[in-house]
Amino acid sequence: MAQETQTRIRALATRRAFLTRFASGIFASLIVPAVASGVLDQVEAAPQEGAGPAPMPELPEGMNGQHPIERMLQDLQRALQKPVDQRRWAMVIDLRKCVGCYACTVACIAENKLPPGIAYRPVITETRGTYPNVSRRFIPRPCMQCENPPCVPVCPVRATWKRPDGIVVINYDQCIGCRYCITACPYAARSFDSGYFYSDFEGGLPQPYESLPSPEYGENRVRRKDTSPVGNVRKCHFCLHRIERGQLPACVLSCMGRATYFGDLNDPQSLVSELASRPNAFRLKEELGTEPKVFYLV
Amino acid sequence: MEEELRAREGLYSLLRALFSYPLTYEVVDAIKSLTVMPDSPLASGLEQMQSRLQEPVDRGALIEALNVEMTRLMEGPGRVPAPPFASFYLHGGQLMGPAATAARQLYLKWQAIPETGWQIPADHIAIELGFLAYLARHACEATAPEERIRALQASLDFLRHHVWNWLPGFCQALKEASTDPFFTGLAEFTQEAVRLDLQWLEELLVEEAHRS
Amino acid sequence: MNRTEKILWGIALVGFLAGIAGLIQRFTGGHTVAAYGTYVPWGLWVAVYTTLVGISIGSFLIAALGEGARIRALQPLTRIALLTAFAALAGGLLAIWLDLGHPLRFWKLFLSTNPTSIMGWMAWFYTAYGILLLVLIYLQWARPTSPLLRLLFGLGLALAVIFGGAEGALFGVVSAQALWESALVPIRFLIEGAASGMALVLFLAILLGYLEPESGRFLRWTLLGLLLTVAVLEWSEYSTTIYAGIPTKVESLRVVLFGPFWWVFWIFQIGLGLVAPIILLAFLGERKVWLGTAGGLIAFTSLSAKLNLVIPALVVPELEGLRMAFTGPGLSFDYFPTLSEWLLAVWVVSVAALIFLAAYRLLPAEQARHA
Amino acid sequence: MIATRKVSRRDFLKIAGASAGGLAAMAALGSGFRTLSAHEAQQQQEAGSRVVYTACVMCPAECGLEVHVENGVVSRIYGNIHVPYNSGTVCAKGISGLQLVYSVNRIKYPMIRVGERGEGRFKRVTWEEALDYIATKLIEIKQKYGPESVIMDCGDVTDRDPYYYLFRAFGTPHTVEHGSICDTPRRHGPKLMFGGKRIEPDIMRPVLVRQPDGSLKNDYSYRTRLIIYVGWNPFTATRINYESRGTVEARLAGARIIVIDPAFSNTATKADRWIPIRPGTDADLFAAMLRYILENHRDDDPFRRYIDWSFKEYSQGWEEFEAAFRSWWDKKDPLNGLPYFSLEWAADRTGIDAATIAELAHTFGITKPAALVWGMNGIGHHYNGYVASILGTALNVITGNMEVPGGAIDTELVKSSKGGKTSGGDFLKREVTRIVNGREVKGKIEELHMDGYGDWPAAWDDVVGDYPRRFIEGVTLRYGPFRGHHYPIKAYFIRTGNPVITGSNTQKWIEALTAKDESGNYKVELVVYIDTVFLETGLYADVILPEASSLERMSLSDIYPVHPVLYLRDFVIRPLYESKTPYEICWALARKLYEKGDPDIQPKDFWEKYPTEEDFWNEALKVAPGRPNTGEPLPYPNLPKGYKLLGTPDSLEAGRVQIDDEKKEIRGEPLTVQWLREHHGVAIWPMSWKRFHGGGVLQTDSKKVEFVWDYTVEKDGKIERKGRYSKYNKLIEEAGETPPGIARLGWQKYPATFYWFETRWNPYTNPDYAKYREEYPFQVISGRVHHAMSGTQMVDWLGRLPTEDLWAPLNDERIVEEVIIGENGPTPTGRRVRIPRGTWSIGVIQMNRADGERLGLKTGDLVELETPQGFKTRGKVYLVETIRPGVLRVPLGGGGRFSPGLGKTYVFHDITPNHNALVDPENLSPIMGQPAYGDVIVKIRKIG
Repeated sequence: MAQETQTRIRALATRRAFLTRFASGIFASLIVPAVASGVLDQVEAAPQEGAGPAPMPELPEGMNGQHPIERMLQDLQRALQKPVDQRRWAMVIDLRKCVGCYACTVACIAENKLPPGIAYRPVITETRGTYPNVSRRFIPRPCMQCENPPCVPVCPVRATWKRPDGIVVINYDQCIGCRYCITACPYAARSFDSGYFYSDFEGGLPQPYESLPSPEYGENRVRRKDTSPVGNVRKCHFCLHRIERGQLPACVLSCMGRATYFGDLNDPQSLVSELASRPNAFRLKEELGTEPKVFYLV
Repeated sequence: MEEELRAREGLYSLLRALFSYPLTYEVVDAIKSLTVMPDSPLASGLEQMQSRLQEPVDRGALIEALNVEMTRLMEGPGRVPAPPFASFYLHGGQLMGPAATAARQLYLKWQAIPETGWQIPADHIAIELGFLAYLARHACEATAPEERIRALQASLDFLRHHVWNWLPGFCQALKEASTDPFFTGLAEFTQEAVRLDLQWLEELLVEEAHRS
Repeated sequence: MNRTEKILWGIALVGFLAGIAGLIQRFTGGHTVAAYGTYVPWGLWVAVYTTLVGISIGSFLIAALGEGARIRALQPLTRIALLTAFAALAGGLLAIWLDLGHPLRFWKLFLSTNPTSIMGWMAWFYTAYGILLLVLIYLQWARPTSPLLRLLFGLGLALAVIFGGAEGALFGVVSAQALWESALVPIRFLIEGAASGMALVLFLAILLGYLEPESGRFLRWTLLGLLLTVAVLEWSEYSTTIYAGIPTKVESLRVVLFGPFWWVFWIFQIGLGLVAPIILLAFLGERKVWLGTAGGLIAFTSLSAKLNLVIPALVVPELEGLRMAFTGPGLSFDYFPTLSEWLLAVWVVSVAALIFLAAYRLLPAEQARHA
Repeated sequence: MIATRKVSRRDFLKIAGASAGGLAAMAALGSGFRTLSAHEAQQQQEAGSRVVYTACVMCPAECGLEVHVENGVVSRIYGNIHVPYNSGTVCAKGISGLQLVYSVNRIKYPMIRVGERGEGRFKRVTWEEALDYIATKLIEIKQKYGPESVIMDCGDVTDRDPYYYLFRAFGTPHTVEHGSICDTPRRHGPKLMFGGKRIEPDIMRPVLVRQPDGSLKNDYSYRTRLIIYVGWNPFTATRINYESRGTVEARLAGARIIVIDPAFSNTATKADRWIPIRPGTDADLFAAMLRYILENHRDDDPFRRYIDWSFKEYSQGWEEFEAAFRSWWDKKDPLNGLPYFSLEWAADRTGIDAATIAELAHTFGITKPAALVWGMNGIGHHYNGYVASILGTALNVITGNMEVPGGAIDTELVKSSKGGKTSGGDFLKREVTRIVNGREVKGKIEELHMDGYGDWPAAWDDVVGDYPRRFIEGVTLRYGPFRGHHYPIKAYFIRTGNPVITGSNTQKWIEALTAKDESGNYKVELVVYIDTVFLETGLYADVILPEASSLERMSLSDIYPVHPVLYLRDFVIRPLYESKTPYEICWALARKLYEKGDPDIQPKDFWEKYPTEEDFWNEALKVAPGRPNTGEPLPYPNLPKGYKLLGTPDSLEAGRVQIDDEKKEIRGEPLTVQWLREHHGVAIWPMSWKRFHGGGVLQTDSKKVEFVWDYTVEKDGKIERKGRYSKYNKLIEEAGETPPGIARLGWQKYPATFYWFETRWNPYTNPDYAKYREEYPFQVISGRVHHAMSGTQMVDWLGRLPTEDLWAPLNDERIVEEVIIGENGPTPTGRRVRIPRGTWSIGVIQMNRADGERLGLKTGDLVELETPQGFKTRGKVYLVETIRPGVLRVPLGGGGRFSPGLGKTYVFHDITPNHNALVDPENLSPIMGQPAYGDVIVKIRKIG
């Protein structure tokens, strides 16, 4: 009997591995509705949130590697196989494709459960010329995740730092809310959470979607008055909680013009490496020496 | 047959109670009152438990001591030697993992909710065993044979695909972590009881499938 | 308690009580009661803090120069200067403490100081300076003859100069804000602080009626010198900036000079804070009443210079177009303090005044001249 | 039977060695579980986290969504990557759906009016009471006036089938949707010539294509070389989701993009060229292009070989069309004295110089594949948009761009079918009797239709813009068996629509809804408003019913992909408050009507036939995809060509089909809701091109592209009238009466081929209006604010974004008392909310900077616009370089919003412009009655 048990467990382990290949990622939770019918077979298949790279999500058949989302997901998988200090996350935004729809702005707000007054990724509209010779560009502005982030050294309490993979993060429990880093950022990419709620403008009662925990930094905080992140500085973190699970940042997924790309700059085969090295790539305020890891294509 | 079904319900109710903190006089008395044949696979475990309960100490002190040991083993604070949660064994040491979610979904599918609500993760050993008791009761009370089979089949699936994947690991951990005969006995008793039931259900349902 | 003192107590108490409303709002409404936010992260409270710290340094300089550098003309003012320095420091720290997003986490400044952050350093400077002030106050009153005094005053003088400059460096190193990023900012902070603190001590000494003519003369010319230096610094800063024409910096200056709050610059900072006192000091400074007026003007308008440094830099968008990109509370480049912010500022200043007045009551400021 | 038989295996007790009684007694210790009711269990289930594939309805683009639910709350909305239409993308508005679902301004309960219409005073009632009220009234109206006195208007969004089904069963032919107040003129060309509706560029990628080796692969290649968008702004009015990514990708792959629009739209930002045309002159431009192409085409010169004559293989009547077109060339325009359709003539009218027009025509003629695409804000909104859409369709056809890879596709013809019997079309065929002029007449229900047999026989989408007149005057049928029959309109059901703001002139609608008869009763006796959000029309309703939001209901989406794609709208969460799904509402009302003895509502048609919601939608899926197996590459090479395909993609692929040679049908396994759920919510059948050849997907009488619309053919020795207009012309000839719309043009009946008439309220092209040129110097056009269409402006996130110089944070500071939709309609809560200056986007009037400076205006100034008829509206001007001088652009439905259900948008209704306040209510375009929103001229006055 004992031996039989062992065999069974082993068999299940294999089966588990097999099933997990099909699960997870962005589309992972797909299987959850099925749990109700198939029940515990899926238990094993469900992804382990936050526990290392998740396998490739399920994608439509016949993509032939041509769908940029598919390619980026593969890039992400490869990067997640490496130790964290060998990854260098970067974003490329093709301004020729940005149609000015603000999907990224709102997708980010919804993903990170941002309160009124905070947008990690606003889209700047820049209009030039006089009638009839006019031009207009839309410039989404996430955090640049600078190689030399000016916001980091000024923090008096070491609440913000650059991770080995290049993402500048904030420890909400450490941040005292002095806002020095906001003044230090040349891109205005940091926001102060003053403590507003949608309910302040919408009927006075907490809105259901703002009572949900924010997935930021995998901490699942429920935002409440007077507790972090209220009173903290907040910023775009490339949806760190998503990329660590093998998912693309919210803005990349939603983008209507497919103008935003994400991946590992250290991987010469990645889509972002390819795009960022194009001659038409530039970065904002290069003269400041901040070395942003957000590249724009024109 | 009816008898057996009722016995299963009793068995799982007992097991549930044994893993529900704190232990009560009621459950202690229940263990004391239980008898099995000497050659039963359950005998060794039961004997150990009973031996501990027979110790000539004050009733209150005994139960106090058992609860202290149970706290150390399974309740905390901090890291405990034998975490009583399926996720811990199935999902690389984490708690509240996917198993908890899926277990919860399963209970709800059977329109069952733990009396403790969802405060305690749904993959706690006591809750899973309690659910088996719940299904056993369902099987007992079912008037339609198909319904009875459905409940038994669900018990079997739950045991085979889930509980049995982690329970031996847990019992092992419990056994290794304690010197108290009550808990080493409990570990043995539980593992054997569940194994027996799994075996019994398999045989029963295979036969049933064969017949129909 | 003389009449002047009673009036001062009255004003401070009224300010304190009125300001409590602001304090209550700050604690019930958090930061939603304030107009600062994401694009303009620092506002009135930060300006009040820098002003009060500047005043503290300035007043401390009187004591330190008098006792440490043995400038006899200043020695009669040592005690009042120390009390002023302490009260202003307390007020300044209170202002910045209430400005923090999480005031209760202030201890992290000490337990996890970031060595690369000037603000991290400042926390230690303040502590050292605050302790020094307390020790000096103790010694000054309890052991006025202690030989330690001179040593500590000397040390304090060095500390005050470094620390006054560092306060300015807090802004001067921020390359993202064109208006701040300048080598002149630390020096301006030091000089402006010296002027405002000395002026306040001068004003208080005259008001409380024990200014000695010798001290008055000394301070008159010192202040005049400092003000002229400020004028030169501001002129060189503004003229070179406008000539060089770095867009964001010029834009900030445009806001200062001709923006919606042009009057803060022209009337308060330049008119009442610089030109009027220079005239008074240069031509009418022999009479106590004008000397005191000049001191009062410099001290009380010192906030305008700080407001004109802190806010105009921030109201210029880092990236043009952000103004319209997304809107919401805190996402505005227009800043004007809310009533709550004003009330809290009044409360903080009143607390500083009350500390001063209480100390002044408990510890006699008159002292024997050195032999 | 385990319960009874004796078991032969070792029994449990024996192997356990325990005594039965002993163990059984342990049951007293309990399982620690309690049993929930099914309902409770369901609720608990939903409290978990999961992902549901569904379809959006924040706008009619209806993208496929992947919605995340946490603890029973919708937490995030992403695009469904399995739906090729949006391929995983989702717009700001789609994501904001979650704020709409949880909006405090949702209608939460059924309500019945207590004050006068328009006052907005209601009381909460139970569903029972509300349905009772409606059913009683409906039966009374039916008995008194006939069921044709009832209009069921399904408004602006989809999922209309249950309503159509119920009301058609009830017996009214008036089941309508928003089409005719949207853009019917622009659909007219494709409808006449293809039987389709909407020409779009072939830039939906990926498309699933059959490979030479027989496999199916997703194709990502963009073959388009040129797209000309005329008054079409897909980036903002994202009706066609894939045109956002498709346009920019095609451009990077080498396509030229030209945008012709008076305003520099978001789409224009990505164009190689922006041509700011004078509003209302698109037909003039197209005519000049066609003339240029016809005059300059040379078969033997590769640089001027514009026409691809192969179009003649699948078309008929080109010669007649061309002759009619050419017949205008020698005529002189009375306004400028130039020959019609010449370059100079067009230059004078359009404000585009002749060389540019010539270049445009040449470029379009020579560049292949190309697509000429026009949109709702331009051609759809002008009195003569029909002419433009016919010319545009002809241009696409003769240049050989229809149905070629990278060319133009009429998406209406190739998308999957859905609905089938669930639309209730069968009910319309029932025979009824009416007394007309004292004579008993028999006919079909559909022949009682107020448009088809009344004033607008060619209006295949019903004339909602003309309803206010009908509400007051009633309906007189002019054609068909019931000619002479007069009936009033007594009940108006409006569901997810807001005609008070979007259905022609606002004031006119209000008058019609509040008009009373001599005895002081409302002329329209019953107005029922069914929606999730509380919009202006709701203020005039007698009964308000809360409909489930798009995330709380089920139905199907198939919006304009270039090949058959169908996806499921599924339940994401349970309907909040007391709202019900359309199916639930209709079935409940049907039961009520049945209980009250309505003879037309029978259980066998309703709950007995479709007992669950899923049954109903499974019925609707039976006709999918319903398109022929045609084109190159053939979608299913192993199945007979030209036969109609039915069934799931996998069954067709695997050949699990029945082939019916008689009906020419291939029937695979029928598509079901369950199948869709198991396949990421979407069914995708393969793409092919050249689907016009040999009949293919064309739905004209001749199964060819038709350039003539009233012609005769001889069949079996009998002469038959064919062509889309012939049906109407027959009615006209039989009755001897011309419909008023075309009588206004001086026509007797519908022309058989190319026709031309001028737009109205345009002083630059119509001599009758030239006199207004000086006094009313501005033409007003509308713009679609994608973020904030009529029904979604209360959404916080969308109010914080600007759009296209039409929707900008120009609000002043206000402290307002909050109003929310409570049990008794809009209710002040007593809370005061501060809205700081510049933090909330409002509708503004886009104006050229030079115009503004000339008038001494600056951005933010409040102005009043006034038309020659005295219609007025006011708003803030926004001075920009991005619009043609002399043109003002105002968001449609973006201002003057007086329903408190719009939250912060409502607050600023006094400083935002309502475009429809300016629209001439009589200016309904002549053929289909579309309100001519784009033909408005004004003078401007500063008021603050």
